[in-house]
Amino acid sequence: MDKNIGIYICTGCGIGDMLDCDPIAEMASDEYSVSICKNHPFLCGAEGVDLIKKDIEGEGVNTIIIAACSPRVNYDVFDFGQDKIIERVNFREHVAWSQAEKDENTQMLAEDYIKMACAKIGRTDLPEPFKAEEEYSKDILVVGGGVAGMTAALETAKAGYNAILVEKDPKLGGFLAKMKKNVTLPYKDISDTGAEAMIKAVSDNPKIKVYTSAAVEKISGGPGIFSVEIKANGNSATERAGAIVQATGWVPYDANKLGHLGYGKFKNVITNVEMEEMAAAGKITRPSDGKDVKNVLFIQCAGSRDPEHLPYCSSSCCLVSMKQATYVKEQNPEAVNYILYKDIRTVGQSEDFYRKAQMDGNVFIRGSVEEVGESGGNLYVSANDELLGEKIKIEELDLVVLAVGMVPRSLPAEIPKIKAPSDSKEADADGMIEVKPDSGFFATSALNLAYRQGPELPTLKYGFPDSHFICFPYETRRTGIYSAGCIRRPMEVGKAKDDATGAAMKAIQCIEATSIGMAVHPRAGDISYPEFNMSRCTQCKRCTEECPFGAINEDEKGNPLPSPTRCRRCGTCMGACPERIISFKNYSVGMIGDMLKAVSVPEEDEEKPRVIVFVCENDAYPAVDMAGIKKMNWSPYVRFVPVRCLGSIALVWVADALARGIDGLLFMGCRHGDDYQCHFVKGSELANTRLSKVSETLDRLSLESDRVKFIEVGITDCDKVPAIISEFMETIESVGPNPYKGW
Amino acid sequence: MADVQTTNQSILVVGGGISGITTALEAAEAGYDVVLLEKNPYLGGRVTQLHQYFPKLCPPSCGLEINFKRLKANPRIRFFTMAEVAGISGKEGDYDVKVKISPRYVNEKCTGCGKCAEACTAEVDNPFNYGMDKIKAAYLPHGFAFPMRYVLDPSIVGTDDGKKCKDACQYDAIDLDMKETSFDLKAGAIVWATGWNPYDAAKVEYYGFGENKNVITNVMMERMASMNGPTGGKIVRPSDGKEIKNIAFIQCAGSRDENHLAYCSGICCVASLKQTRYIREQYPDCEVTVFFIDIRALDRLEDFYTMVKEDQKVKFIKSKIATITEDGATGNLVLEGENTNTGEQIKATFDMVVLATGMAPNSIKSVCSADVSCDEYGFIANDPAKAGIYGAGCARRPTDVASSVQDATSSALRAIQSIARR
Amino acid sequence: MAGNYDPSFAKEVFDNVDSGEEIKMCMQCGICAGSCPLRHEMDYPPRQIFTLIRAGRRDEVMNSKAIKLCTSCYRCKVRCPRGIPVIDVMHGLAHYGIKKGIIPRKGTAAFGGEFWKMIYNIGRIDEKTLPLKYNLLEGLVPGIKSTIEMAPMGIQMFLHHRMKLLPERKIKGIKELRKMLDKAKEMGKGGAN
Amino acid sequence: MKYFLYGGCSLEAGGKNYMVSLEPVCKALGMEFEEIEDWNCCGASISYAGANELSIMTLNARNIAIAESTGGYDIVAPCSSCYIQLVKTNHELKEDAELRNKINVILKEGNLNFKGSLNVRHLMDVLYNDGGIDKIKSTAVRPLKGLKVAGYVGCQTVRPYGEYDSVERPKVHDLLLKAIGADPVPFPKKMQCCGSGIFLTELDRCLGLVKEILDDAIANGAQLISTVCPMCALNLEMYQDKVNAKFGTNFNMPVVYLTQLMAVAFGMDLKKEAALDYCVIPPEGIIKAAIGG
Repeated sequence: MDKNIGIYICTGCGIGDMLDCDPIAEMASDEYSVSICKNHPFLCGAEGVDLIKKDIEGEGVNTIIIAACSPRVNYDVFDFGQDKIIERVNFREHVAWSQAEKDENTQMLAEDYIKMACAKIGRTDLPEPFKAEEEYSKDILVVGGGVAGMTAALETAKAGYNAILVEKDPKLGGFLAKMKKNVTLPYKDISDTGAEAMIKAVSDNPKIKVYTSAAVEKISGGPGIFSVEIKANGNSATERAGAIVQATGWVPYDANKLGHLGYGKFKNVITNVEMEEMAAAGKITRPSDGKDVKNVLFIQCAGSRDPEHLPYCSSSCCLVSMKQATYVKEQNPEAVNYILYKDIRTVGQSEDFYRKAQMDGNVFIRGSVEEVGESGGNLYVSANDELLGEKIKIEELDLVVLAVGMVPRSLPAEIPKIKAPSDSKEADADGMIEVKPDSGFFATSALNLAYRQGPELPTLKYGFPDSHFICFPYETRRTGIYSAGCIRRPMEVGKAKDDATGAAMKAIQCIEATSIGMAVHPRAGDISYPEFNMSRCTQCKRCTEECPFGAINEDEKGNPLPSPTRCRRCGTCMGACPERIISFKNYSVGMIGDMLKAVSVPEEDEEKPRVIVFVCENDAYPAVDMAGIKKMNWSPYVRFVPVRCLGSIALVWVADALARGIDGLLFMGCRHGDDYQCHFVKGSELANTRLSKVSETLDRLSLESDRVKFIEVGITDCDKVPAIISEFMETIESVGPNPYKGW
Repeated sequence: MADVQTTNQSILVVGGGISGITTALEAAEAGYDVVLLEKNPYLGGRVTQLHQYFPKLCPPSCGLEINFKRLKANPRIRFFTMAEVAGISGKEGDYDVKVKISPRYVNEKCTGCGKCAEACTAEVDNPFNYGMDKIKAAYLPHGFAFPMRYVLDPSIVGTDDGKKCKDACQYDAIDLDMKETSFDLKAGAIVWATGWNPYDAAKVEYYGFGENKNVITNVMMERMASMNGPTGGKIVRPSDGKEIKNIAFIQCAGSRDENHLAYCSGICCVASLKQTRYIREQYPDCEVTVFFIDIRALDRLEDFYTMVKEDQKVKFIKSKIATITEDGATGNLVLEGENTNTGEQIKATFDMVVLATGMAPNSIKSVCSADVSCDEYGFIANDPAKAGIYGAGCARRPTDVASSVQDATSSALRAIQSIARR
Repeated sequence: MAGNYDPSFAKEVFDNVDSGEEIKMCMQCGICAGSCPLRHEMDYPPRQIFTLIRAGRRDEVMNSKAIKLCTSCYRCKVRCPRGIPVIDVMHGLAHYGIKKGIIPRKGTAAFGGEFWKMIYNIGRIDEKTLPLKYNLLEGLVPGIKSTIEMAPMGIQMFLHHRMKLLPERKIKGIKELRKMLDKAKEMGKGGAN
Repeated sequence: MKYFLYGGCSLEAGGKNYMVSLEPVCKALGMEFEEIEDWNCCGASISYAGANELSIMTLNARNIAIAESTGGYDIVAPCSSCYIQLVKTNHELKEDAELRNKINVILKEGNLNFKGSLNVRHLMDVLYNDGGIDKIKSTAVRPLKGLKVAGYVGCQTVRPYGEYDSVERPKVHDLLLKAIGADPVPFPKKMQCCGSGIFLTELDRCLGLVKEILDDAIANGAQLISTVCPMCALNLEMYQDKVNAKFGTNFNMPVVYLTQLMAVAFGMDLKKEAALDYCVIPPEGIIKAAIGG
């Protein structure tokens, strides 16, 4: 598009008191041939906006630089339509409110920001949404036909979309169908599971296609264009889907590992799952002799909350045992149930069910098991009764039920190994290394994705493919694939249903966004996407390795095969590529490079150092804004450059900037490590890794490594921002001016 | 306000906290029109007042920033602050809703420049900090407030201060004649995401909240730990600003108690565990004691509990404390109760006590004449037989942020289904 | 040595002790003991009494000091988060213990017994003769000794018009009242015996 | 306003000064009392040693049923021990139909029936809510200016339902004291139990409770203690000698009924109506100083 640039400077909110606008206009006209440069005392007011609109209509302005407040505000006021390029220059928070005085340095700062904006728009094109060649599918593939999977399919259908349900067993229903009763809101009593009705609703629903005795053999493609190969009852089928819900559920923790609790040793020691199945089948009896049960003891946290077994809490076992105690009492009102627990965890309204279980006369004992044994054909349990403060023994037990926890079905029995990288220190004798849970190669076969980064969803610590984010529980590392129910996190039936409904929502949303070329969370609505100039590709594979979302496959030769519908637009690939072949229409290595070149670098004797601060636009940028709002001051020698994610920074920027005489570069990114906050998973970590390798470049240029620094800045660290800058400026002062100035 | 064009294809989301925002965004990003109402002058709700989330100890504003960005980018959502529902009638697919807007006394011309606050001399209790400090009567509710627009406290309207504010504004943004207004809208489905209020700690009278100065609540602790809180993030004793050497947390201060909230509020255990981290980070020598009935750290949150337990300075005692007595001279607090593990009577002195007060829902019943069921506690029951109005987040059950967002996402689909059915 | 759990005592308590079944609801928070004015005097805090009942420790419970020490201040009852009328349970246990002859008729048990007898006999309490009767229960000699110890107080009360000169007379409806009380005894939990 | 008065056994004897003073005070506030005909003892806190719950309830149900059969007024109990027994019975019988049926089977033996038509109220409730602070203020022609009083509420006075005041932090007693010009001192132990019905039989243990209460009153500068319960009055006043003997203390703190102070403030006769001479530890000197007599 032919760019007709207009620059509009707001002099309100104190900007006019700090800057002279005329020289800025002159500079823009001289250096960037911008003919329209106007200022207004209240640009966001109706009159100010009109001024711009008139130029759009009258002068054909289509590329608008607004030098006013932060782009985080007045986003609606300065929206002039999708067909305009809008660049916001933050004169208020980053200049007027955060500079100590109106002087030459402040003026130069403002001028640099205008120059950088001009350079930026010079490299900006209006993005056009991606459109796949194939027709988009709006159907949803649901893997797993238990309560979560059936719910996902039904809710999808209710919203008017088609679902394809794949269940490994011959019959739908999963654990729900094996249950006798359920406990759920309002938690006053046990209730029917509703499994049969649900199975029927699924089977009868014309919008749901069910495959039983089936497995997903292979999934290729991406959101909107998934191709799914299903093997059902020995036959193969191929389906197309737009998004996927993985609801493959859980398996009970292997009670054979709980020999110390008598499992496998005594027939009358059973798991809660076995208890449920027995109850559902009819009568609860002693497995040893089929006799009636009168005294039952439930051992809570059998394996759960135990570092030797499952360190986590399985969430639902307290309620399950209380429910099963109800079965026992219903069968024989004189029966006695003992519940041996660590903590009773009936959160929310489910506390009511705990009350009911108490009312029923079940005996709750807080403590730990010492021994499970047999005497005279009956079981006994010795325990440490915490509240009695004594060792106790409960005899004449007919049944001991182990409340075993939930293990994600896709947890591998043994941690898989892959070939270790050559520089790995953890490799075994065969050069192999254990796969980390957050790798797509960790979990066992459920989706069989034909993805370069592994066939399954990456998982968290214990093998649950859950979100790492508190605010975004449906955040996924594989675009368009959402996990739901107990595969995600141990949860009770009611919550699994809610969770599956939410997953269906996200799947539908992904389909709708993809079909119009929009990104999903966190850059929801973004229509730009990375384009690859393949002719210059060196098959280094960095982009395919580093993409946090597994969006790029590669061919046998190592050429990247991008799947734009899987892409989340973070730009990590762009930062990874040493050949600069990946760029967005409105975000590229060249664009930022030009911005850096636009910064004026005064001569050494002027003693005006120049520092570039790259800031993550989600966290560090608002923190800087906040510091401005609080009227905190910082050096006039720094220039902020917002980036989509620090994962998108290219090392060439460092080299280029230093070569031009920029004295230092500071990178403000999100916290990384186990509790990472980067919304693109690894961006900030990758940036840090890349920067650690920058010393070579610095050495080559004979520059001090102190000139480049990475620092973690959270969104609430606004109070720290000025100090971080001052400290860095002191460092720069101590290492002295960049010797390349003026070259 | 008259330009609110809605149809029975619109989704109304009541409550602009994390749940409401999520519902609105999820529905809008799938292509549906949403109206979002928030009674505060800003969006974000209760989570904006939290210092950090458990278990990651990350700031809520990080996720809110993304959500606000999504909201700014989405023309399908219209939101109103200082807005409350005054009445709901109708049925699924066809609701009539009356919305009441309280006067902000600041119009859309506000640039957030802050000149009014500079001019204003009157101060009011800062609601954002639960009254722990004062704020100018012309104020930005908090640093991250979205929308970034000032508010005038009604107490200065008609006073000199009100006039000073008006005169100080260069943008004609102060409108002292603003009145409460109302408008009607239509909706095909309603998601009630009005969240919760902290249970009034003063009602648990034997803890002397309000009289014993160094007894605070868990929500107040969040403000204290927060950089934009009343103490700039430094946790100190309210009575004398002194540093803390020995602090107690009392769990279930109102929750799991038939005299107060019979249900478990679900989050307070892990919230207190989290707050022990705040304390221990600021005070390497501070002793912390957590008095509890059961520690309820579900699923992977157990890891967080395990981590806190490893801290030798944090003690856990199974006891519901019976009495707090203030020592008038020192402001120290004497706690009495039974250590139920040992049977010993506890009499221990602390310099500060945090009450883990629970969540009381903001119920829909008072404003809704349409058919909707609530449980005995006021939480929306989401009765499948009464589709059309759905509770989301803590309006439905007391729960943490991740579960609220999960629930809010499912509510978005339920609302969409209500529209799809019509 | 591990003590054995025995549910039979709990059942006995549920079936025979007034408010006894309410202890099922206890979640062992301990606020009852923390609230009790005589907490330092009790051998077992109330919630521990409940634990002992659940464990089947009949002797420990029925012989405990705790169940005889209630001052009836109701603080445990108003505070119990599970709505257990702790005071009523403690009273019920004491009553049951006395009825079963486990708790000797000494001290409070004896005093209360005399108190009730007087109500049954005349329908009211005569403050002047009640302590006398109670003291005499301990035997003639210690009884007289206790009475003499109490005498200065009695004299003071008398001098300040706070003692009725004449003995309290039976209420008019005493016959009907007795019939009612007989019936109540029979219909009460665990029956008359 | 007319009420049933249930004075109970103590108000005829040990708590006589309560009865003597409350009658003229209530009359001055426009209240009229009718005694429940042929009432019986409430059972107090201690009967459990001799009888089961149902029997004790029967005692109270009989009194309420008699009142119901003779009039439709609220039952006022000045004695906290009587109050709690009556209010508990009334409440539980109203709530629990099964229990009500049971009781009515029992009451039938005396041709009585419990309907649940009346309210049971403590005298303090009636003074505060029906008499009213304003009326009391205006009647208090001889305010007890500056008299530092520890307003002892005692435990049973407001429990178990807290129908007119908080069960933990009651205020009504202090408000009434203020209304008659007195200066209620802060008194954290105002709710601590005095030992009540087991005082006599657990003397050694209960003397400690009384000592704590007296200590607290003195530490807060009280000149005398005001009570609304004959059991509290008895335990706090009559056992000071024994406390002194046991703990080597020197307590000589007058204990009066609130209604005695009110009678004084209402300008009534210090002996005949305020019954100050009924007190064993004489309060006259302190009270006279306050009213300037």
